[in-house]
Amino acid sequence: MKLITAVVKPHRLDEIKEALQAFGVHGLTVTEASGYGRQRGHTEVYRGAEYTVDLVPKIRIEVLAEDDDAEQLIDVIVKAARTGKIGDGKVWSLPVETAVRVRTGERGPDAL
Amino acid sequence: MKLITAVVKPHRLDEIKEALQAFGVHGLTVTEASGYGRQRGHTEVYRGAEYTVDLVPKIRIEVLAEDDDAEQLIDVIVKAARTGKIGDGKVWSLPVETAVRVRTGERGPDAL
Amino acid sequence: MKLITAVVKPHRLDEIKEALQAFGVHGLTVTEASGYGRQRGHTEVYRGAEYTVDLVPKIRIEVLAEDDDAEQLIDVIVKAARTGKIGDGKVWSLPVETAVRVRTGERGPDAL
Amino acid sequence: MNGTDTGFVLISAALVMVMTPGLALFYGGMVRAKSVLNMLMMSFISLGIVSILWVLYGYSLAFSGDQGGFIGNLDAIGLKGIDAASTVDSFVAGANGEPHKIAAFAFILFQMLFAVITPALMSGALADRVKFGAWMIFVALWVTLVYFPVAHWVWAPGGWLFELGVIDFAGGTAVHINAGIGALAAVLVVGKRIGFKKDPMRPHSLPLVMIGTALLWFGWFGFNAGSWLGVDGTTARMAINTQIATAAAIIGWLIYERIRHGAFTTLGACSGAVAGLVAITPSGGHVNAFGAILIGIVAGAVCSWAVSLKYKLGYDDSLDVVGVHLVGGVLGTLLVGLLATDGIGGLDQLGKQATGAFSVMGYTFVVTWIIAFAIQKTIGFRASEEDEMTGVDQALHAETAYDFSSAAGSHMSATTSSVAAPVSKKVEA
Amino acid sequence: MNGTDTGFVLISAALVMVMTPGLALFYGGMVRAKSVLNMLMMSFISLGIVSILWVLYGYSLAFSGDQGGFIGNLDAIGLKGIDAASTVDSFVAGANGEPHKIAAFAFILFQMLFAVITPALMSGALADRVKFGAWMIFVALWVTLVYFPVAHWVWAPGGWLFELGVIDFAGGTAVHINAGIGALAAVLVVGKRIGFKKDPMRPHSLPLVMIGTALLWFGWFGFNAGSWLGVDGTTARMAINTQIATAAAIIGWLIYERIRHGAFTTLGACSGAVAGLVAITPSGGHVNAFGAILIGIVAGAVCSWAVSLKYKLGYDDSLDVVGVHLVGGVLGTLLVGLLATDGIGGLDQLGKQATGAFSVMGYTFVVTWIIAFAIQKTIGFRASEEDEMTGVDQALHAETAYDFSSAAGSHMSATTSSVAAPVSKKVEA
Amino acid sequence: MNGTDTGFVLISAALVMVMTPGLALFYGGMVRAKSVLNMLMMSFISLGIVSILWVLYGYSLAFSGDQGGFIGNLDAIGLKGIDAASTVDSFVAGANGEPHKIAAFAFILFQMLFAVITPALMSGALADRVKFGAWMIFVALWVTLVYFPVAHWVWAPGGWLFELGVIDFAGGTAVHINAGIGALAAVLVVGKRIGFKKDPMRPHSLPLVMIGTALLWFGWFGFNAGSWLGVDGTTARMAINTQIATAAAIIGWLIYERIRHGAFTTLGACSGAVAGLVAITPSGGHVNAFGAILIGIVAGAVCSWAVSLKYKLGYDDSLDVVGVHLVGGVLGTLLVGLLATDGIGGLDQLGKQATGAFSVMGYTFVVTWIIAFAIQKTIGFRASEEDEMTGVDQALHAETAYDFSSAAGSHMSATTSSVAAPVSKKVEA
Ligand SMILES: Nc1ncnc2c1ncn2[C@@H]1O[C@H](COP(=O)(O)OP(=O)(O)O)[C@@H](O)[C@H]1O
Ligand SMILES: Nc1ncnc2c1ncn2[C@@H]1O[C@H](COP(=O)(O)OP(=O)(O)O)[C@@H](O)[C@H]1O
Ligand SMILES: Nc1ncnc2c1ncn2[C@@H]1O[C@H](COP(=O)(O)OP(=O)(O)O)[C@@H](O)[C@H]1O
Repeated sequence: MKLITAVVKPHRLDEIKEALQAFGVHGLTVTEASGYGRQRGHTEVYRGAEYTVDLVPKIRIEVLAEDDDAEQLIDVIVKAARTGKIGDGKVWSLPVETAVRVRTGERGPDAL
Repeated sequence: MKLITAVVKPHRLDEIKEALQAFGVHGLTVTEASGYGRQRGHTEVYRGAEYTVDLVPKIRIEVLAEDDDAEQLIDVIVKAARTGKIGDGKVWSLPVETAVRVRTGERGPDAL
Repeated sequence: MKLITAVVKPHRLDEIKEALQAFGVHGLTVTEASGYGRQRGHTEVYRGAEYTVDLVPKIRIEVLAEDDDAEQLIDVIVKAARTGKIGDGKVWSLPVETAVRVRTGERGPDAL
Repeated sequence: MNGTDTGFVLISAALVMVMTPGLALFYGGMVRAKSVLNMLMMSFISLGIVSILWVLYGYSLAFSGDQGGFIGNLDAIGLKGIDAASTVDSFVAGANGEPHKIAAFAFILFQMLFAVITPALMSGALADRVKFGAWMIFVALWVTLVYFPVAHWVWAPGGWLFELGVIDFAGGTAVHINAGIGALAAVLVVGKRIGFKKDPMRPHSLPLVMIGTALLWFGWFGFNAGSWLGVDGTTARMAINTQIATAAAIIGWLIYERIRHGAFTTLGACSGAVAGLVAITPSGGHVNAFGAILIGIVAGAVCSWAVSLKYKLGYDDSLDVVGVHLVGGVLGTLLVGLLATDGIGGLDQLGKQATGAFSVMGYTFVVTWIIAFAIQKTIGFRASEEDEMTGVDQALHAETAYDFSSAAGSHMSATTSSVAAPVSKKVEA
Repeated sequence: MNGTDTGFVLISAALVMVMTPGLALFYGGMVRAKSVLNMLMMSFISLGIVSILWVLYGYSLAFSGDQGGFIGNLDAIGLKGIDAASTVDSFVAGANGEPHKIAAFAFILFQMLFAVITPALMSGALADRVKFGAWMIFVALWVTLVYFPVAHWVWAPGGWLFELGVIDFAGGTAVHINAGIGALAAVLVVGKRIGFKKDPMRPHSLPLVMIGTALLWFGWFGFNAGSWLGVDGTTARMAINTQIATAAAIIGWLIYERIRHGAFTTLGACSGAVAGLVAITPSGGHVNAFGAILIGIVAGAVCSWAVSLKYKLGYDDSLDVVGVHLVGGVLGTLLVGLLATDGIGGLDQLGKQATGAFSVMGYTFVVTWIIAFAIQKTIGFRASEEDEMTGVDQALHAETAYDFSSAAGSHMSATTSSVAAPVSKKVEA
Repeated sequence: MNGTDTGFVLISAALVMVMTPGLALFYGGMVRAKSVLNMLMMSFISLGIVSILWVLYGYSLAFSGDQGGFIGNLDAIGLKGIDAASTVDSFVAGANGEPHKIAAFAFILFQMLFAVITPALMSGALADRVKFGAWMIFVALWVTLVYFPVAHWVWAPGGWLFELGVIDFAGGTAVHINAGIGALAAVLVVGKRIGFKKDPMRPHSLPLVMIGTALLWFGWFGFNAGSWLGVDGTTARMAINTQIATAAAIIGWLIYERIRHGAFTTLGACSGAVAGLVAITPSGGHVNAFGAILIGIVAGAVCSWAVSLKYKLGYDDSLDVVGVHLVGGVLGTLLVGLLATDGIGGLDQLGKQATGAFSVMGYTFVVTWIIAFAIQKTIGFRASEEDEMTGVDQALHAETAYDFSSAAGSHMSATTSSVAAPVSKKVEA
């Protein structure tokens, strides 16, 4: 199995979720994150003190996928997340050794 | 070494921590997360506008473990996290290449 | 490629970012986390009820790196994160199978 | 000069002052975290702009003399000729039947704060999406061309609605109908938020909404009871009816909501309170306890229904200024025509009330639309799509409302460079 | 009718009004983020329900006539026979010794708000775990069967404690002891929160607690000083003693806490303030500055100790209504018996005070227990275990208190479907 | 005793009371999330400490008699000899030219709250880094050695600045200049926050700042208008000028900020409001509307500039007590010298005003520096580096301001053990 992680723009979450649904993936885990990269941050001013904020809000999505689906899933996510502007983010996949569904103890593909 | 990640119901954190302690694991890292899956979300109403919220609060626990302990640890976590109801979550493990304790620079099992 | 994850003290973020910049890495992803380990927590009191809080605020940094840079990068991060006191945290690396830049679809090292 | 009445009006003025920040918080809690500061500022800035314009010429246009029933004159421009010894008449009369006198400054201050809150009320309709500079200009034009005349019509001797005998105890027509219809016109010009009816736009902090509600309700006692410009039994009646109608409207809103949507919500309770306060504003001095209960229940239930209209009709009145202030204001203004005691109420009075309500609606809609359109076509009213997506707080005000990042350190990289060059002027407000 | 006194009571009423939302915020800050809205609503709804019941029959039962010292009559039902010209006596007397007259509506409004806040005070004891519909019924029954009679006993001419000569300047017995003991009875019926004494239940927002404290303290000047129903030197004495005792109670609480638990806490300072306000409520009109300091210090320190009793004795009075309002109320009520100046204080008066305190405790405990038990056995008082675990905000009110999700977009998938079918009626409040 | 004037002062006192928690919230919103509670407490505790000291000896030292123009006597220690029938003179005069009498307790309470807020104002300068126990001692010493004498100088008959004819209607010199310069002295002793000019220290909650601003502004009507100790046309003038200048200062601050930094900020609007309130405090009773506008605009713009000075000059006045209260206070105090109407204003008066401002600055700077230095050298004023890094809330108050952790459960492992041993005394406040 693979763990696909995507760090993307927050407002793309809905599109990604729908695209995954359409593909047949019905579970994912989301965390709030901040990213640093090419996309520039912004400046804030408080009583004349100017702050450069260079972290940009992102969300981080994790999806466990069967080996065979992984590549296609990555494409699905990339497509759904894309706006074409700098800061669209990254998607990467890691090899998973074991995956278990807590409720039943099922392992491997059955755990999804 | 392995990295065991568990995405589980928030109120199971204490049980999991105690179970890990009992097993002899004394460190872990926690992040707040939201999950999407079989467990249904809920509906909210604001001035007559109804929102379906389908993300459910979860916590995400990471534990670095020695290779030999990994399988057992997974079982320990799964047992402690289980409530038997839909939405109990997933546990998975990944192969780790290097692990370092920042304070000392120790690597591998000594880093834990 | 590798995914390097560092769980460190929050106020070291700036140093780490600068050290990575100096090394030539221009992107990273940050999440807020809480850690449990040797570092002791603290006690709070609310109307005579005393709470032991044993999770400590941490940040979790992820950096995708080319295979050849990985070891050196780990050292750079460890150095920048170190205060020498208990609770400095851990750094680990995982093998990455694929990495994609969402905006362009570039894969592998080009995705960074 | 009557000290008691002057003192009461001064304290009432302080209470009315706190309504505008209260409104800011009420609205601020309802928007998303990315535009709360802009929302706060849209209300709050009215305290800055309108107070000054009121002193410069607003008071004079509204209350000094009369020209054709439509507007005052310029004799009191810059408060010319008014000093600490000047007085105006209270509605309270002495034993001899003569009206009590109160300090003119107290009256001017009290009325100033009515002028302040009225445009602030409109701001909720435009949440999340207008340029702040344009909003400031809008406020200045709107009070000048809309509020000052309408206040004259309704409250100044000589004003045509005043002379007609329209009852508007504390501002149902001049304040709430006026703001509600103005909001509708502005919304039609400015257009919908990106994602309206599609994206979730739930309130980011209901406790903040509750804080705002508390300050509004509290201040409203000054708004309503203070409008009698002194203390007698009518003042007390207005005060108790304010409480009764507000309570009833909470109940009315919640019952409707429970039946229609299945839950008693906090936002509903707060909204109901405001709807009740709006509806009792024109009417509370002239109805008995049952009248107040009726007005409250009706206002609560009807406004609870009315806030959903925007989804059906497709105008994006973001925080329901139309649904609450226009609808509630009209209800209160018409109902007092029917329910007024002391032999005033009846179909005849109802006709007058309707005349007042609809003429203000007509005038204000047209003039507001023109103002908003003119701004839109010249400097632009609406923020850029990118700024709206990012959030107007960051884009226009160069601020973030909250930073709860972990106690032990910020996750932000920032450099304080106050002595360095100002930020790029791209920040456009 | 005396304008000064009427005006003072009206403004005091506005101040007392703001105490109930203030209390809502004070309590709301103390619960976990998953039940803050429910907590706000439990207090706030009292403004809706009790204001109406007061007008319908509460005022009449409490203050119109007397039947056997126990309850009033129904002559003033629906405020029958009362109009803007009606008056009641102030405690302030004119030069001729005659009491000043104030507008009856002012008095009725002022007293209405006392009736409103008393059940709201109890809500803190039941945080996180009761059905909202059941709570509304509880409030309605409780004010009818408990508050209206007890208010009659203590404050109405003819009421048996009034005639006995019990001192209860502004409501130590009728409000605080009453609410405190009622809370205890209700808690014993409803039971403990899941996880009591085991799970962490720390306040989710202490700044919110501070906001609530500010509004409570502010409003309490109206509550205490306004109870004299007019302005003279006694009013001023009550006001200054209110400040003195509150200050002293902050110090008392903090010192106890520092010694016992090692830190000066913010929650302690706020709690101490409330304890002082409670204790000075019955007593502040009759003690001198040293008396006020003493009452404050004692109330602060003793309540600081008393809030831990629930862990020892095992009743889950979630936000310490017993520890603060019952204990503080009893302390103030008894201490004024000893410390009252002007020759009133002494063992004899102490006996009367104790009679008042304990008879109310007995009556209210029993009746409240019966009401709560009846509700529990019929429609059910307690929320389901699942709803309590999920959080009553989401489960009962279909809302979430906060959404701070990243400025640039929501992490929620939601569809606005206000024109669609109402949500499933499974949402049970 | 005049009921109207006494009532007005009592209500004004309640308004002034709420300013201190308002200030706490205003400051609390501006600090980082790890020290908000400490900030709240530093202001709030002044209500506890100073109220008591005022009753014990502060009032007597400030207002009872005079010794050499410098200080009062001890005749009224513990409010000896004062009862509900005692009176003091209002500035309001009856038809016969005799001053009205108000209840002495009302005056003492009103002035008490001035003494309370003045040290609280200083706390913002020391945010994030002082020991709470040391701060409490500092407050007690500072009011005793600085505030009580200076209040005597300015406001008590016999006080040397009073006799000189310095105009300080409501406390520009005694309150704002005094607190501002005291803050500067304290800051110079205590030193900079770790990370000053390097780390981001942005406000953690601007809505909280807005709530604080609302309460401050509201309460300031009591502060300013109440200072006339009764109601007449001058009271009304003070009230309206308070509003006008505050409005103008918002505009002034925002314009400066827009030009210099490119954005209209919320923090700027709130800060401007406070700057305007500060500047109109000494002056508002003696200027006309244009004077008020001028004072406001100037105060807004100049303070907006002045808050950046600390970065240039290198003193860490964390929340700009110097930039707002000292600068604003001096501006108002001097400008009224020039702009006062009724033939008072002019170069001569300007000289008196300058004498008042600079003598207080000199005295207070020196005495405050000595107090702070003495504390620093004995028990230590500054928190440990570790506590400052961790956050003083957790380290000194054993609390966390917020816990928004996911509704469905806490992420904290905690054990409630209130019946167990107290926490280790390492928690040092
Ligand atoms: N080397 C990296 N490791 C981990 N995350 C990265 C890395 N580089 C970028 N990211 C993440 O991707 C986001 C987008 O990157 P950025 O360089 O701004 O734009 P783009 O990917 O479009 O070139 C960043 O905000 C960050 O969260
Ligand atoms: N494919 C997946 N990849 C990553 N996380 C998942 C996946 N499926 C489910 N999850 C996580 O597991 C949680 C529980 O899943 P759910 O399907 O609701 O119940 P269960 O695991 O009991 O069948 C989800 O909320 C989500 O956080
Ligand atoms: N086995 C582990 N797996 C994952 N994270 C861990 C593990 N042990 C420690 N950590 C993380 O590292 C942080 C520091 O660990 P700690 O034991 O307190 O200090 P140190 O690493 O200096 O010995 C913890 O707060 C936690 O976030």
